[in-house]
Amino acid sequence: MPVLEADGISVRFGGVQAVRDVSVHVGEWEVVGIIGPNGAGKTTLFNVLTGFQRPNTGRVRFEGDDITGEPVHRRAALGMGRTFQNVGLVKAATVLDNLLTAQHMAVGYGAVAGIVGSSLAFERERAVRDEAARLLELLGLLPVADLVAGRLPYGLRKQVELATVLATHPKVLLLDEPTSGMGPEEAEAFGERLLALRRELGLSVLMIEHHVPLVAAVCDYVYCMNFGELLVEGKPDDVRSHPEVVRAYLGDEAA
Amino acid sequence: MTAQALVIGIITGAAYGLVALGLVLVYKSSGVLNFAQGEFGTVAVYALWLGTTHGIPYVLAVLIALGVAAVFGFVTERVVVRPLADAPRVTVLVATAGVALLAVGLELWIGQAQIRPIAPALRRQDRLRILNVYISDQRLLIILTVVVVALVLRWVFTRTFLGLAVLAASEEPTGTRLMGVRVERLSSAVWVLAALLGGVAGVLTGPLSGFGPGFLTSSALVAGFTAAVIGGFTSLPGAFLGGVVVGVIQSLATSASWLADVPGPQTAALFVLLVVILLARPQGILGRAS
Amino acid sequence: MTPRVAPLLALAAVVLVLPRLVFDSADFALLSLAVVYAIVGLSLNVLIGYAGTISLGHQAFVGIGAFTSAYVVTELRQPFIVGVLAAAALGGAQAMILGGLALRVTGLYFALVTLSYGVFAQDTLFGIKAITGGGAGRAAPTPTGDGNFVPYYYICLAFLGLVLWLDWRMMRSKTGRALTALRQDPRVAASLGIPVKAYLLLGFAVSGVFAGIAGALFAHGNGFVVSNDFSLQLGILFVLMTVVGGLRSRTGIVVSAALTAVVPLIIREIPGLESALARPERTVPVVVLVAGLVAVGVGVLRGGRAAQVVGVAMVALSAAVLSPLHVPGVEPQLEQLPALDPSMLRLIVLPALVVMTLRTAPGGLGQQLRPVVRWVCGGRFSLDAGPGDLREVVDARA
Amino acid sequence: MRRPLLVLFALLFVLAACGQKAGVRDTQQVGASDGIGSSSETTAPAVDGEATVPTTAALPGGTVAPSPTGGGSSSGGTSAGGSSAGGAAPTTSTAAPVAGDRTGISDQVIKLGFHAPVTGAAPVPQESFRRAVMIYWNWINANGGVFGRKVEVTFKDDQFNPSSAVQACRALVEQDKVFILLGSAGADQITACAKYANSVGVPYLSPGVNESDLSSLPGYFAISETYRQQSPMLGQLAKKLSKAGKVAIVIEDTPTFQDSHASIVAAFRSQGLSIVYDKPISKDASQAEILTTSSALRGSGADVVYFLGPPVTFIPLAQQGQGQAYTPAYIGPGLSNGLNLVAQAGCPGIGNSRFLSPFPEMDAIDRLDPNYTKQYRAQTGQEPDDLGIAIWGVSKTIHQMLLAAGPNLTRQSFEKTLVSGKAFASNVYPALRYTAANHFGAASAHLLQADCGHQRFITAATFASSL
Repeated sequence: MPVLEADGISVRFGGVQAVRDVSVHVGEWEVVGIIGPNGAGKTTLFNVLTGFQRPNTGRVRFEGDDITGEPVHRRAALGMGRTFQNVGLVKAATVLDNLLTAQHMAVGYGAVAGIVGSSLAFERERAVRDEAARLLELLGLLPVADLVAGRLPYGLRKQVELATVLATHPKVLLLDEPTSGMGPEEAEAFGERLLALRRELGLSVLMIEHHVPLVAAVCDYVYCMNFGELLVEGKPDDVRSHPEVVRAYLGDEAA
Repeated sequence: MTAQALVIGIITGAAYGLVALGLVLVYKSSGVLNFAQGEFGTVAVYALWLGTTHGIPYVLAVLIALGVAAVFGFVTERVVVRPLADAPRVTVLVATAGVALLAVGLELWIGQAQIRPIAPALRRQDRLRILNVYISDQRLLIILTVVVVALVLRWVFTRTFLGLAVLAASEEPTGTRLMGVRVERLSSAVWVLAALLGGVAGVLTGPLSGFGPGFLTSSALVAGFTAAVIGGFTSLPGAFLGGVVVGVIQSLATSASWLADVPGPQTAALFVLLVVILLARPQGILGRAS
Repeated sequence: MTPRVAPLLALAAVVLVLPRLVFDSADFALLSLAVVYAIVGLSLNVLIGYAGTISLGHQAFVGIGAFTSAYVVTELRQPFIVGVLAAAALGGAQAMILGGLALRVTGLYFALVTLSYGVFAQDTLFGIKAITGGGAGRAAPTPTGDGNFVPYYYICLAFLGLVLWLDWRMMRSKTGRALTALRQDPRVAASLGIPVKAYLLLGFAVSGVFAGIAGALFAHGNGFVVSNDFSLQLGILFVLMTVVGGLRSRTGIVVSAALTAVVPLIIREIPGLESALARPERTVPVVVLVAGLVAVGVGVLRGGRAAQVVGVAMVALSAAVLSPLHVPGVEPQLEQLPALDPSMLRLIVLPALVVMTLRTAPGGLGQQLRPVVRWVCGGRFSLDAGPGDLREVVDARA
Repeated sequence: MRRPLLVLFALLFVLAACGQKAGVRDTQQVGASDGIGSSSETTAPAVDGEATVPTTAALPGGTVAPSPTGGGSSSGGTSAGGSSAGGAAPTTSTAAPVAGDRTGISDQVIKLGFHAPVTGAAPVPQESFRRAVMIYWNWINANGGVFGRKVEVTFKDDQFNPSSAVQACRALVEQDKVFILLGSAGADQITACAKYANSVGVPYLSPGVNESDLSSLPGYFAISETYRQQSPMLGQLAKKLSKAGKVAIVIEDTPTFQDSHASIVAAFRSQGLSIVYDKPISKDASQAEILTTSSALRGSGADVVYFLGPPVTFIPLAQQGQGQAYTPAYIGPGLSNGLNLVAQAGCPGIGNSRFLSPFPEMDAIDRLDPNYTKQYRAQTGQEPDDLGIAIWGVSKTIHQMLLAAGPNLTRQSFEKTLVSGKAFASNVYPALRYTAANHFGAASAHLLQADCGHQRFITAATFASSL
């Protein structure tokens, strides 16, 4: 059964057709890539999947359940974790606080209990802190735990963002250009970490990515979009060598 | 009765339009909600009052009053608005609210809390009679002023280099600067102009019911903002029309018998109007969706 | 970090014991008001500082609490504490209704809605005769006995303590983190699983509850409430004192709000200030004198020759103008009555401070006090004790 | 950049906490012979023992009223610091012996508390108030006072706001320990303060306004006719003035005026007049409301309009009416103190208006009490005005009462004297005669009429009880 599935998605902004009749699906344990030139509608599709954008037509299903009308936070609760193109962090908060924020769903006490300070809340807060420390250690981020997230260098911020998303205990990760701003070596390292995470946490992954070698290395399946439509889909190598794709997008790089 | 309320609404709403024009001018050119707009006017009336009670001829006193308002606007821009050019717009809003409060404090201090009468520029009361409502010369002057100012400003913003430069500066300050336009000067000019408009509103409406500390803020700021919202917040003729709409609705609310048991029906009408418009058409009745 | 005990004890002494030693029992009415203002500031801070939503109609929040409690106590004959609870509940409820609007109307437009709401509350809501007594107002007996403000001050302090504790707990729990996240980036917050709208409403509710408590305490401290107590001017004053205190700084806000409230007391305690303020022709030279002294001071510190010269000139000039006023016997008898209520000085001092704050010290008073607070809490004393995020004064979503 | 701010804040903080220095209070003390009152420059020490009684009260900075025992230091709650001789009266307190409550009374001084709006929505003119407030008592004090005691008046601004009024009165009672409280203008403020005064057992006197809320207060005494008491006379006046027999009622929208409204409706009905317009007007009426009201009044055809509300509403209403070619006769139970200012601001719109008033206008005062203008000119060097008459009249009435109560003054003996059936005549305010059951002892009023040719009001009738 596919974890995440979108069927016949179309989105119009005024007179502009941003996405037209696109269907994607992400199976369990799969790493799926979406490629395509800028303005191809990839991020709009992402927004539909995560709930920021309502599609004009089409359905989105998560583990078989229709979630097309569900708000963003409900999808997060179901197990969809998302990163942002321009780094989605609470910039003024420390790295540790970001990780605590990310465990919002897991804290296990009500908002009012937290405000009046019930003993359960105190106890759970300690547990949440421990979990944050564990995650930071896992990702090697303990040294920056008390620094303000917005002031970290770009690459570190990306890593912290990944840590926060993992803290929400997702079943599927939606990554919007996770390696933008990284060099080839960093990107390669990122790919390895991604595969390792899949192994350890049993994640499925859907990612928008420009870095073709990375896509080729980690993805099990690739969609290519252009002008809001699905151009080609298939195994990375097939897509990569498809003449339409070469013409539309990869032409220069493939040559 | 309803037809009469319409006439009364139009002639009282013109004053709101005058305040709204100043608000729109500032918003259009800098994206700031100027809470000090009313006090630009009140300060001018105080200057007019000080002038006339010291024996200065009326016309000269009016000119001095407008000068005082202009200086107030200039100082506000220099001391408060310009240093906050890069701050969030809500920050600037808070700062202008501070300026308004400061002005009220100074007015209290200099003129005490008294509500004072002041002579109108034109004295004839019964010039026109429409639907059994007499319209005084002073009110005709207000209507004329607001229409002329709205049209002139619209012309400036659509047809003249200055107006286009102001708009460009609000959208793309850096680019405009690169084109050789002095953005800071434009900002000063806009605030001085807005303060002058406020001053005109003050000296024209002050004589209608007397004035006290903060009178234009308490009597017209909320109505002016509502008028501006109705006009879409960027349309200058829209500000005038918005003022008229607000005036008419207020006067209808006053005379409506089913509202007789509601305390402060005019304020209630204003609040409901604002909320309904913002919920239904956030861009205003006359504004275009961005 | 373990807090330092001695300074905390000193603080407790200043707040609890010192007023008994230096102030008349009647002055405790004003001191109670200072505590009430502090609660109002904290309430406004929840909206502006934490949730990032401007409110210019906060006087209405406070007013609703005030009238609710007055009504519950005088008409329904319930004890004071029931009045406060009812005020807190209704304050929270009306805030949530307004919060519902904030979900639909954002940024500057919401600022206009709150502005209009405040005026609407004053004219219409507080004009409902059956509940508020119309323009004539409603009595709100002081629970500690009429005019007996000393114990009432301590009751107010207890409520301030409660509000401070709730605020502190909120910011240390998931609610605080959710509010911070949704203020900075609602999209990020939502994708971390935070129901943004619900938490925004919760923020409004908490702010409303605090404001309701403040309103009830205001009413019963005043002995009487009337719609004119809650004017637009007061709403702006509330915003300014909160900004001067420094958003997201409990200490700063409490100090700034309290100072705002006790301005009349401060004026009274500075010899000569009150009568000097009575008339502009006497005050202007005083202001020039002070400004001149400051200019000289700054000139000396910074080595600015021009500032020193100008400062000396200002001092000399104002001294020359002022000196005849000091000759006994010149004062005509008519001058007996100072012209104005000294509380109007709030309207001049606070805006001036707010402009200074916005321009040069966006962290407000809270930032100035931070080194001290840090030290008291057990940290090292350092003038550079840096705040994490003080770039924006009001980063409401606009 | 931040450091100066820190210093400033720290300074403010320290100043707030640094205790009570000798200085001026926020009370606005008007010492009996303390010529400089609260001006800051006064540092003259309080003189113990005998002080010569000044021949005129306007000796600035000269003699200082005798200091009561214990004055000067800031013990307890009453001292006003060194400069203000009038501030301290710790000799007597509420814990006085059985003889009665002697708060505010010492061997040298009787302290009166007075509240009036000098700021707020409808304030009395400040300068003129400032000049007038002590004229009568300065004169009395200079001539030996009341049984050897000087009368001091402590004044507080009530900001035309009931809530501030209660605070002002509370401060007068608790901080300044006054003997009795006096109100002047503003029905809501008077009602609120009277209720407070009653709750702490302090006698309260004011020109009578509304009756319903005040009649149940045992310590309240009206020194003029109430609005209800004036209604029958206004009914007769309307009958006389109205040609068409159509009258209108415009009353400010506050519950305080409910009994006034009921009584004027009854009075008009009993005169056979038809009430063609009867709608309240908001406290802060907007332009639209004023225009709508004046237009509706004109439409109703009423040629007499009963108006009860503040001058800020009345003046634009009358002016707007004139602009709408509508000039009915406005009548009413008096606008607040000082009608001449109304005339200056409202003419010619108010040209056809007549109001009842507890005190006469300038044209009649010399006939009724020649001392007023004489004293006003002598003490202030300015031309007298009608606000001064109002204050003079109140003071004179209180003086009669104090004389009647005798030298062994307590709050109890004062109230007892008031209800003993004696008449108190000032010849400025109406003569008063109270009983235990009736604290509304006035039976007449002056009728004032606008004279727009001279922008003033004139006295059409003095002490009329019917027209």
